[in-house]
Amino acid sequence: MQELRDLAKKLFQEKRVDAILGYEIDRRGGVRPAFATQIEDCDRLVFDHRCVHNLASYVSPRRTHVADLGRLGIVVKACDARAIAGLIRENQIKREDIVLIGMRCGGVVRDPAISEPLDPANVAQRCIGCEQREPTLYDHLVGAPKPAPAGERRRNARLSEIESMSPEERLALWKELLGRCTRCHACRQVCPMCFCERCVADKTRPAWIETSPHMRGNFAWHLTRALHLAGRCVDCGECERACPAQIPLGLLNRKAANIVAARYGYTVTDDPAKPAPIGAYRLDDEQEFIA
Amino acid sequence: MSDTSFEPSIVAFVCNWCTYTGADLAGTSRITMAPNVRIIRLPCTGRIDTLFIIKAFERGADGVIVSGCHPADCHYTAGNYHARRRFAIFRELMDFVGIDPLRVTFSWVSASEGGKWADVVNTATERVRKFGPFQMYPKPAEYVGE
Amino acid sequence: MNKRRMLNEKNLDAFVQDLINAGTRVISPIRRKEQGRETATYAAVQNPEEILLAGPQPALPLKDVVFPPTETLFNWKQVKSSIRIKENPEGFKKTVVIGARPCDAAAMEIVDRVMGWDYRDELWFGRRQATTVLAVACSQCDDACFCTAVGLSPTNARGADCFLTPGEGGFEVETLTSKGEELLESHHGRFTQAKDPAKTQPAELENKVRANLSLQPEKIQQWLERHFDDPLWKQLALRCHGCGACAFICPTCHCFDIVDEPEGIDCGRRRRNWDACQPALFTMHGSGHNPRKDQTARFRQRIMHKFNIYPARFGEILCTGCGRCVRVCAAGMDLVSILGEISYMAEEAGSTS
Amino acid sequence: MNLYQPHLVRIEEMIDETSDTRTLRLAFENPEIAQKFDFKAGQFGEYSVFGAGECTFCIASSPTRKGYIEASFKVVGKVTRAMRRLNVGDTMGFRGPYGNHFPLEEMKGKNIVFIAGGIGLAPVRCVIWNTLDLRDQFKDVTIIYGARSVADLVYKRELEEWAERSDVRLHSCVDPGGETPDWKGEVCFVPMLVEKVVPAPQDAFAVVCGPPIVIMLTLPLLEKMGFAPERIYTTLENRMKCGLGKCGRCNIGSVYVCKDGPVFTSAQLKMLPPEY
Repeated sequence: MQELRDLAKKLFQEKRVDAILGYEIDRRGGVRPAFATQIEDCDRLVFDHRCVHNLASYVSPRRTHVADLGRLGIVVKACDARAIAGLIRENQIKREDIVLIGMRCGGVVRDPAISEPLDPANVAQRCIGCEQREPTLYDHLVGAPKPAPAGERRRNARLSEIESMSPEERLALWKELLGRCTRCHACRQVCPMCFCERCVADKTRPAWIETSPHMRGNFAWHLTRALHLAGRCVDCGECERACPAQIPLGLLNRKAANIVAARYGYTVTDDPAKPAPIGAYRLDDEQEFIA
Repeated sequence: MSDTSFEPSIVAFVCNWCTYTGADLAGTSRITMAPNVRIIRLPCTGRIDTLFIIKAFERGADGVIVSGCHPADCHYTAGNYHARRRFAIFRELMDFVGIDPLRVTFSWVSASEGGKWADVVNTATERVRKFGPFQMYPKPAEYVGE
Repeated sequence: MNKRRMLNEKNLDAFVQDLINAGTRVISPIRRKEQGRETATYAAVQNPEEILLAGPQPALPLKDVVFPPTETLFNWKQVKSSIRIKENPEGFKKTVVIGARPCDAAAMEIVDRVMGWDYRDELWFGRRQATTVLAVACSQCDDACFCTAVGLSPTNARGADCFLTPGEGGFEVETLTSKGEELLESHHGRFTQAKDPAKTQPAELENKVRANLSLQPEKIQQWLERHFDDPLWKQLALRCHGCGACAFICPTCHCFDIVDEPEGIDCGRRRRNWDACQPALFTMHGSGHNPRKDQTARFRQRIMHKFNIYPARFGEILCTGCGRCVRVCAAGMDLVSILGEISYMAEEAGSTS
Repeated sequence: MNLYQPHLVRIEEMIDETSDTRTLRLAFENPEIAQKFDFKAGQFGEYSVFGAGECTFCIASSPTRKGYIEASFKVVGKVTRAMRRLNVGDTMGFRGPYGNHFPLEEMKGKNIVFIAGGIGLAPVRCVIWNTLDLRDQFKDVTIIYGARSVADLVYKRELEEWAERSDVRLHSCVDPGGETPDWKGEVCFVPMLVEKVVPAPQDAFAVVCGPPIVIMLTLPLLEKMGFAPERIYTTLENRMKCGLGKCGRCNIGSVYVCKDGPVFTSAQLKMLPPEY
């Protein structure tokens, strides 16, 4: 923790940043995003297993408030660095415009309000089996190496369970899950990779995706979002955490990631130079479904 | 509605340069084929957003055909390669949420393949006829009407 | 009114079963297991045993019972050269809510004000009329609850037709409206005479909530009225993603959108959908001009509407202190600490002026 | 019938004002409503194209002209685009009238100055005709109107009519660069014309409407010239859905534009936060 604070202070002293995005303790004893805009704020910064939030969401150029702060330093875990890499890859930000403070991470809890130590019962599912304990995209790397968190990986099991259902059962399941959606679009707003100036869901001429929270609108929205994030989703879990209806949106995004991995051998990385699978192609891509 | 009386409505999104011309050829060659398909012409398969497919189902289609130039024949060099990846992912996602991906037929039909187009149309129509009407969305409730 | 009865656990189940058998929709907090934790959610009861009256606060409010996330305003169809309009024939389903939290019951009565302001919204009041609310005293709270700060409490019966207070082996039922009396009277066999005197609720829970936040709403309102351009807004908006989850999950947020959706070539529907003040599109003009152009303005609007505009127009705070916005926020925006901060600044301003 | 259900109106006449603005004359299909319908100058309505949605406009015709209402609109978004595709004889929806109105009673016996820019003439036109139809009840009537270019001037036939009338003084202008060789009016911006030709503020009311820039420059100008802020009126437009004070998007501070407006005085505007 002290290492992080000292580094943050040094960055301010050397005038390399105007603000640092990190984490701080909140009233409820959990953590929340912090915006340190002066050297005195650096002593508020913390980093531990409660630092769930993906701060890359704040870096999109559409967040004019944050952009107004000036040159940013950002505290990133490996998963957050993947989002930063995505933003760089897709020309949303320039690598040289930000200072990345990479954190060695031993996994985070599923909810930042959990104040107990990390244990197999409260660890975020995405952290179990996550192979990146530290980012490869960073300017400074902070902390001691940490072991991978223990816990039972239930996500793939859930995916295979759904895949093995009959189509009717799957449709019934998604009708129930997506039927809860009230179309607040919080999943989009918090997503670091949803940076479009005007989202297709907001378009009215024509209204491609109906804004009403009925079956038509909800399926169109969630299928399209999953497709638009295929090969881009960094698995930070922000959409699931933000969803007021508690829809396990990650399932759709995981499925899309698995499809992309199986078909095109691609997994999301924090290497900005590696092209994304949609937007690229190979002449010999599988086309078994095309007559 | 009994299965025998069900006539599926099928929307075909086709590229201007190959399949549309191929369908035209099928017509001028007087090849008989199922009359259930309505063609919407687009510049390229690369222009066919998956939302077009979703919209077709929302608006009452029972099946969809997506067709364009064979690989290496794209008028815009690579539109169909990009489309191929997009559709590959999309149809697996459809399957994942329980919508039968076979309701959507993907094919490459060149300008000279009038016969193949007729085959695609007939196969798709027969398949969708067997599936029955697309019933995922509740039908519009009672409207004011005569 | 104010009649008191007793309802024991067994009779509660039977009462619910009676209602379901009679075709009434019964909404209650339902037990759910999520990631090993026991949670509750308001839902239509299939089986009385699912009901969880003493559990944690349901994650979503009761709002959708009287104000569905989407509803048809009317259907239209082109007939020759004119249009024919028909309202939804469904009508309003008779509904009984059993186990509404006090914060959720009060919210309906608060929103009644705007829905009845000069023009009476029949869709809202139609559902309100068809719904009988049996609220229950809270038995749990957490660090996000602050109902006591906005004039309510874990035992406040506002907005309820009947109020249930847990006692030994069942509930003491207090009847507050004729609608409530009618319902209980028509099932009088399930209720027994209340033993006197009424048991007073322990104040423990209320004190716990009070410890989270206490404030003087008038002072907050005064401060807001005078501090439209306070630097606080910009500072708060930095963290806000503008996702609007807080508004969608709020029992009192009632803003909506009206959209037309075609259902075919010559027919369609006009619908009313929930909407929120946080996305930019909410106030964007057709020309592209946006009166609330940034998140500072939009976040401020949310706080202003709840704690200044609504009190000024309708004499009520548009907030019941349920704390859901605090729990749902992905960015850790905490209304309790924001109000605390404003309260502190209001005190400071008061002592210096 | 719920609050959100519109009356049916039929397009009786269509006038293209400029390349992108059009006036529709609408008559109620139901004769009973046509008979009953009444409104006051400055009120607005929700106009709908079935299948596209609703749009908020002031009623542009005068309440003294019975049997129809008029709407002038500029094509900008989904609904206005759909309105543009309609033809004479087609059916639209109308809800209203909503909101407050200009204080015609108070304005009687006084001088009145109308100032408008571009399509902002539409709501002002409603009051102008209301005044002119009761001409003997008002003192001097001055109209100051400007647009970006000659092609952008709306209600051209009526401008000519007002120019010819001896009981109305009309001053018009177009922005520099927008004039044509045979343009006889001034070449300047609206606020400059106001400065030049506005009559004495004594015993006078001003009614101003136009794009935000015209309103923002003209109101302080009029005050500087001696008009009382309580006697300078303007009409605001915020995005609305319901028009009934329910949907919550037109608030400016604690004011609901749909209920407390759309007509505000300069004095009232000064009390509001700048969210319009």
